[in-house]
Amino acid sequence: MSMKKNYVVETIRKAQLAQLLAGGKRMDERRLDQTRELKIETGLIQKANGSARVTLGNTQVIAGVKIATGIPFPDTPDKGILMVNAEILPMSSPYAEPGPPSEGAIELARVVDRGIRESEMVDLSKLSLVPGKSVVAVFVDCNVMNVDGNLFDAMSYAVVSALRTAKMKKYAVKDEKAEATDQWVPVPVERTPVSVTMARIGEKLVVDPNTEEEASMDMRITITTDDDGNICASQKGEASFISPAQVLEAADTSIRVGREIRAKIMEATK
Amino acid sequence: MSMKKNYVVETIRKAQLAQLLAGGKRMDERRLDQTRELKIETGLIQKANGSARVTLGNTQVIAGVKIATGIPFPDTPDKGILMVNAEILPMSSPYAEPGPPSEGAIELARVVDRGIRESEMVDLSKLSLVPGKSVVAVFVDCNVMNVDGNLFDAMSYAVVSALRTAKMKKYAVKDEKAEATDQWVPVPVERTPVSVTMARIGEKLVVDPNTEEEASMDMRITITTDDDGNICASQKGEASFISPAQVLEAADTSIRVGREIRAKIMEATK
Amino acid sequence: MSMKKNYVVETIRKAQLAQLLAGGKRMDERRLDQTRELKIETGLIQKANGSARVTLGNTQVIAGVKIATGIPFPDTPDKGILMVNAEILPMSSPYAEPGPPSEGAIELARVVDRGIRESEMVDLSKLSLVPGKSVVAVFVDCNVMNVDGNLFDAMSYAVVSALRTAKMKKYAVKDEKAEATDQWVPVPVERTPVSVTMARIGEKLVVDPNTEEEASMDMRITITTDDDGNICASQKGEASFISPAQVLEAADTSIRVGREIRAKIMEATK
Amino acid sequence: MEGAKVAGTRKLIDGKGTRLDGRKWDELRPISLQVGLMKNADGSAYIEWGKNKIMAAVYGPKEVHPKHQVLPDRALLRCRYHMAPFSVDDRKNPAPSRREIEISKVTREALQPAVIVEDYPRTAIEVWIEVLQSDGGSRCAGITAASLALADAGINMRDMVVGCSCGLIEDTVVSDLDDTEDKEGDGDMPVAIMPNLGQVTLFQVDGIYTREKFQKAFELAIEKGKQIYGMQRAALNARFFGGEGAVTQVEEAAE
Amino acid sequence: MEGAKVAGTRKLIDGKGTRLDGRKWDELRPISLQVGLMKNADGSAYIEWGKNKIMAAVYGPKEVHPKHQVLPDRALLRCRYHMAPFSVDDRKNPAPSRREIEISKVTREALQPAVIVEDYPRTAIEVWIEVLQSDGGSRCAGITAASLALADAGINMRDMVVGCSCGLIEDTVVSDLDDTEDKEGDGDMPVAIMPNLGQVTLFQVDGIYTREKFQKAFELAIEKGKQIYGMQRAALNARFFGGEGAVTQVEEAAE
Amino acid sequence: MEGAKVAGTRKLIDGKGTRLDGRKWDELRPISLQVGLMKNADGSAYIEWGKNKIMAAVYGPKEVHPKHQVLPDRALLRCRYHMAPFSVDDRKNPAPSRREIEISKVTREALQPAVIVEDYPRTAIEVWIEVLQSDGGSRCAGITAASLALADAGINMRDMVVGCSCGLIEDTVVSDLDDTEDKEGDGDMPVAIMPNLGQVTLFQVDGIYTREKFQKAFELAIEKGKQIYGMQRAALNARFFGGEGAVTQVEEAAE
Repeated sequence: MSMKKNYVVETIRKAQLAQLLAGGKRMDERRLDQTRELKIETGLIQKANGSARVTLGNTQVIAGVKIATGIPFPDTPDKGILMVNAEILPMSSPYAEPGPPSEGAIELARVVDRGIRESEMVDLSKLSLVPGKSVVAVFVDCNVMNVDGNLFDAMSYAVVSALRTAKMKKYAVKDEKAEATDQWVPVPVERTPVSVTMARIGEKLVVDPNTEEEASMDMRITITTDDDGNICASQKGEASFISPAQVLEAADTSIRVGREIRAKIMEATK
Repeated sequence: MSMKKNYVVETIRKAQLAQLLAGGKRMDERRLDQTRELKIETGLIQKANGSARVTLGNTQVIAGVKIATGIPFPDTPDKGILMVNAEILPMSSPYAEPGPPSEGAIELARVVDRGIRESEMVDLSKLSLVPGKSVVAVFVDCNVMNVDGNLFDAMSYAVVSALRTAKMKKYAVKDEKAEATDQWVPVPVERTPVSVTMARIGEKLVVDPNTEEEASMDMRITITTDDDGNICASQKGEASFISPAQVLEAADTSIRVGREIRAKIMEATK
Repeated sequence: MSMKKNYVVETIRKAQLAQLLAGGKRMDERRLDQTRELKIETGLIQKANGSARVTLGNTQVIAGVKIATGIPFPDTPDKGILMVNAEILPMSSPYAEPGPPSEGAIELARVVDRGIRESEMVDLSKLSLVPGKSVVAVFVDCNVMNVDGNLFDAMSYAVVSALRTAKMKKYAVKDEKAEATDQWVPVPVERTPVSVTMARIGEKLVVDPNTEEEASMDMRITITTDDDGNICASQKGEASFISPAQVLEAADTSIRVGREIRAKIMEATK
Repeated sequence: MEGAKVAGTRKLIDGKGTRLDGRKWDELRPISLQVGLMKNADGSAYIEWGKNKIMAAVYGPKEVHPKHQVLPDRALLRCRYHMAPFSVDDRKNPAPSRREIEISKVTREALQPAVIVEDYPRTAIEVWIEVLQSDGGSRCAGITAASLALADAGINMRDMVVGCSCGLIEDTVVSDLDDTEDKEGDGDMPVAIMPNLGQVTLFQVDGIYTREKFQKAFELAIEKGKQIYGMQRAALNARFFGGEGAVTQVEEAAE
Repeated sequence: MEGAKVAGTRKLIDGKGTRLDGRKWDELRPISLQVGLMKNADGSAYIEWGKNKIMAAVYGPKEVHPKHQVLPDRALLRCRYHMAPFSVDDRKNPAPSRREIEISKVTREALQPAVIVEDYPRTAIEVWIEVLQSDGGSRCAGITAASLALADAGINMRDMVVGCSCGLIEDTVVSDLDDTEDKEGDGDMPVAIMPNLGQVTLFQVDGIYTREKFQKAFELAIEKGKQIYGMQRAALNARFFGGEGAVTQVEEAAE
Repeated sequence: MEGAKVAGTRKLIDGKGTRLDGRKWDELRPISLQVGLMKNADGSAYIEWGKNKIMAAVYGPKEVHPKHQVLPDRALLRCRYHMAPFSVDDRKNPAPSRREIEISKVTREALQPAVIVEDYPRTAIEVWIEVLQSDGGSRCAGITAASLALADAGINMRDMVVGCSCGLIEDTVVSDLDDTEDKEGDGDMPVAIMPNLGQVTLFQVDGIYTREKFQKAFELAIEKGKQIYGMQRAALNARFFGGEGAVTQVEEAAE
């Protein structure tokens, strides 16, 4: 039989892990607020308008951007459409299964979407073509290729990197009809939101948890910040609580770590 | 563990129930053709065009009307659209489950819909805006909140009461385009159909069966009558038979009981 | 309990069957390249534009053609639409079940569709009405009524026969709008593709396998040929291999047997 | 059934009580029945009734899957009424509609009273009804055929079940509505009966009936059902005593 | 939540800090709570909060189906947040949306820390939240009601859970956003707390907050939650000590 | 594959037998193979073939869920061929299409003859093929990568499986059609072989072939398959003997 990572053993290690953390140490020697190695490759999918493969430790996500024209939502007739979807591929982990998106995959996609949307990363008003009738629709689909914890951040960085490097046709509007020209322009990206996810194990928050740490965590919190250090989205997860003080600590960590990550994303997508 | 109503005991009581009924008595002291207390509250959902909460004994149903413009069906280009749907909420009973509508919920919605539709309660020809292109579409959605037997009648009374009190925007048609004006008008209600459901336990028909009686019934029959005592819809249910004589008896009962119920509905929705 | 065909016994017979075949004989006395009796009845569904019931041995399939106007696919703006679907009815076999189409039913429909499409049986360019806007859409739905092996060929013959005898309204185009006239014309059929399916049992290929033979086969190959003996579609099935020489042998058999079957289809649909 | 009535500009019935297709008010459309056509099914019957063309087939008693649906004291009766995509004027989506789900339920409840399910505890009996071409009254035709298919499968039965729909056109009570009469008429009342036991197993009504016409239509449906029962019997006789492999084609005698 | 913000031409808050509905920046909308209305459920609570009208009901502890979901050492907590089709301005499709699926998940995770699930191994506890009419803050209102329903069902709990959303309108921190403020405002921060344990169990943010305003909104949400907890307690007291069958209607005292 | 052919106004192949991308009639597009990139999977391989970019990964042998699918005498081979929404020109709906379901089936049937499933009774072996970018011949590329991934997972195999599609453009037999040639050309014939056993495990045809051209295309596909097999072997060698963690990039030698 194949050798799978033994999650039972990991669960037994929980106490050990918490003890280590109390002393400020992690199994893989990282500092508590240290992320794993981040690798960003863009442009690998030529058929997409933009794409990025993000490798965060052993977690790998590929995001692809597809752009088309669409009809605006009735309540925002003069704004373009942005949609973020996620599929956790069955190849990504021994526990993933094919089929319609699980509750977890839906939360993942929505939390990443919220970070992008709420930071006003893409200026949707610049994607309006014919108010009430025609807008540019931007679809960002993500394939989770390999799971080793912290899908939220890996996917968020992939989406941000794909959008930052995406090109779309310039549209010409004539007689209330939008037609694609031959000219390529960038997607109107205004901000670079960065999501930072922390797990609580025992009493401590650790940044960018891997699978082993996630197996031992009680609580997860993701906070997205923008270029000015503003907080623009957050999501607490898992069936446990967090103290008010720890929420504020997490906010400060997310601003500090977010700044470092943003620099890496900017560098990789300039 | 929580204390649930014991349906096994109810099944054992079946003989006892039949014996009581042979003597003209019911467990809850009602006459065979007596309905439970009926309470109708309207207007509780301000965001709906009309709404009603019907409490029939311990059975409770909330109906909400939503009105929008739509495209007519190809075979009735000059008639509006009326749709009745039902969801038996998982909170309504220990046996209800979330998910797509069961066979029973589909039958429930369709039988209630049939009574409304066949009685010509709503004059659908008055809901035509631009023939073949645009009509008023009336959606009536029902939430079954608590189940204690006879969902058919409780839901039917809720739908009728919600429609009788529903208001819709008046539409102005200009250049083949329908636009809502600021004026509110009632839905064109012409008739007040009333559904009466009977259960056969042993040899007897009882009106408005509760859950305990439904657990003992062999056969269920619902007959809907209109303001003039005409019969406009019926449905026999359950895997048993009914004698021709009993069908006619049920028809007479439904006319008689329907008249009383109609008076209550008219009173509550005037 | 009902008496079902015993598939276990059939599996045990596999060696016996292979031995018989090695001597050039089949259980039902057919030659290796001999099809079962083929019966084609057309026109049985008057509400369809065309229909055919094909009985091949004890396998029975009914195909019905429905024709309507539709919107062309974006990549073929000046071509009509042809769709072939299959439902293996639960009544057709003790092993069939109601529900969405299985993997096998999808393969069946797609392989039959491919034979019709690739042979260019129907000239889709003649089904264009208003380029890019309106075309004739031809739906062929198949009901598998009884399963006794070789659904591929029975269904293919049913679809071909139904299309060869189908009539459609002639459309008049005025101001870029297509309207049906009162005149009936045939569907523009140009070719008569014939599918021939073979099963490998032991070392031998047998044409038109029945259920018993399919239970013993390792590999299935379907080859469709056109009026000129060209090969226009093929599909190998089952989790086994085929030698290159046997592929070529199957091709020659499909041309030879296809010619005989085509004559029967032409006769039945003239 | 549902779908608002089309206000017909034409008359469906003339002053002499003659209908569009030439029938009198209480006449049936032509009916033919054949038993035992399907090879794999344990029992089957094919009915043509007006333009209806319907195949019914029965499997069972057989093992119940999934197991948790087993009934310890009787057979589980399953029933599917399904329309082929090509059976109606506009192509029907193959997925079961809400209408088909409801008809499957009332059909099962119409057949079960006649099946001695207690004789087959812990088994399933499956009834598959496929409407190849649809006309008015397809549920009644399906029930009539399914009852024959159950008998053909050798399932123990208390009685046959036979259905006929009566109704109103232009306020006249008529028997056996066809598609046009169903759509443009004023009411439809499908009724199924067990003819020897004199009991009703399917009863549905739509339309607007005075109490008097309600009774007249109902009693007419029962009378017509008994008449069709004669054809059912003949079809079964032909199947079992008409020689090996014989099938039966019973045309209704002119009234 | 999602759906881009509508650029409101109107002012949501005036120079004196008065909001469109007349509230001050830190005022709550009217809230009323009733416990124990539903007959079949093991526990229930109904909340009206602004225009929100939400029923929560609890079943359990009960047997787990399907069996493979059984947890050997604790109860399985199930939670569904669902909106009635008529609860919003445009009719909502009855099938659960992605938004409802996410809210069901975070609601379950907000309630579970308060439920002593270890006391009920191998059972299921089901929480059904039905939004009959929706206004801003419906998830917090649902959690507040569900916590009461759990208590009404007699489930062992460490603490109550109470939710309140605060946020930003025109860069001012405000409490308890209504629908208009949620859609046209600048940020929404739903928070649920266990008031006695002083812990946060639901925390979501959208909008753009400086670090300072983030903290101010967050602390306001906690303060408001504690205030609503007083009403929860009163509602439970009324249910259990207010006489047989009594229900409670607690209006918030004017601030 | 399906979808009517587009009548190309351009020539796909010129008088000298040169194709739009400069290849000769029997030339392959560039292919590169890498084995063992995925961390969690038991085996994996990545292929770039023309513009195709495909990842294949294998899990197993592992326990079978649900239990009733267990095969007592051999492994259950599962296979999914799936296209990423961004892999094609117009965004693809993530739900599996009928085309993907069929390709998953024929891919499984193409791989299974090479897997010694009898060595792993009562287990499941899962093959996941994800098309990140799609070009002509993606099913053959997927099979070629999946066979490497099975070998990388250490699954016992009788032989490798390698696929190549040949076909017709403007009535000329050509090898390895790209997207444009597939859509605008006259026929496509995907073939997979077990190169050492000399057997065909995938065989599909569309187009219109004379008997002679049919044979020519088929034999060309086999010949090209054998050529690609050389690259498979080199990739495996690099994986297992090329030093720890090494991966391989094998470019086809110019012909």
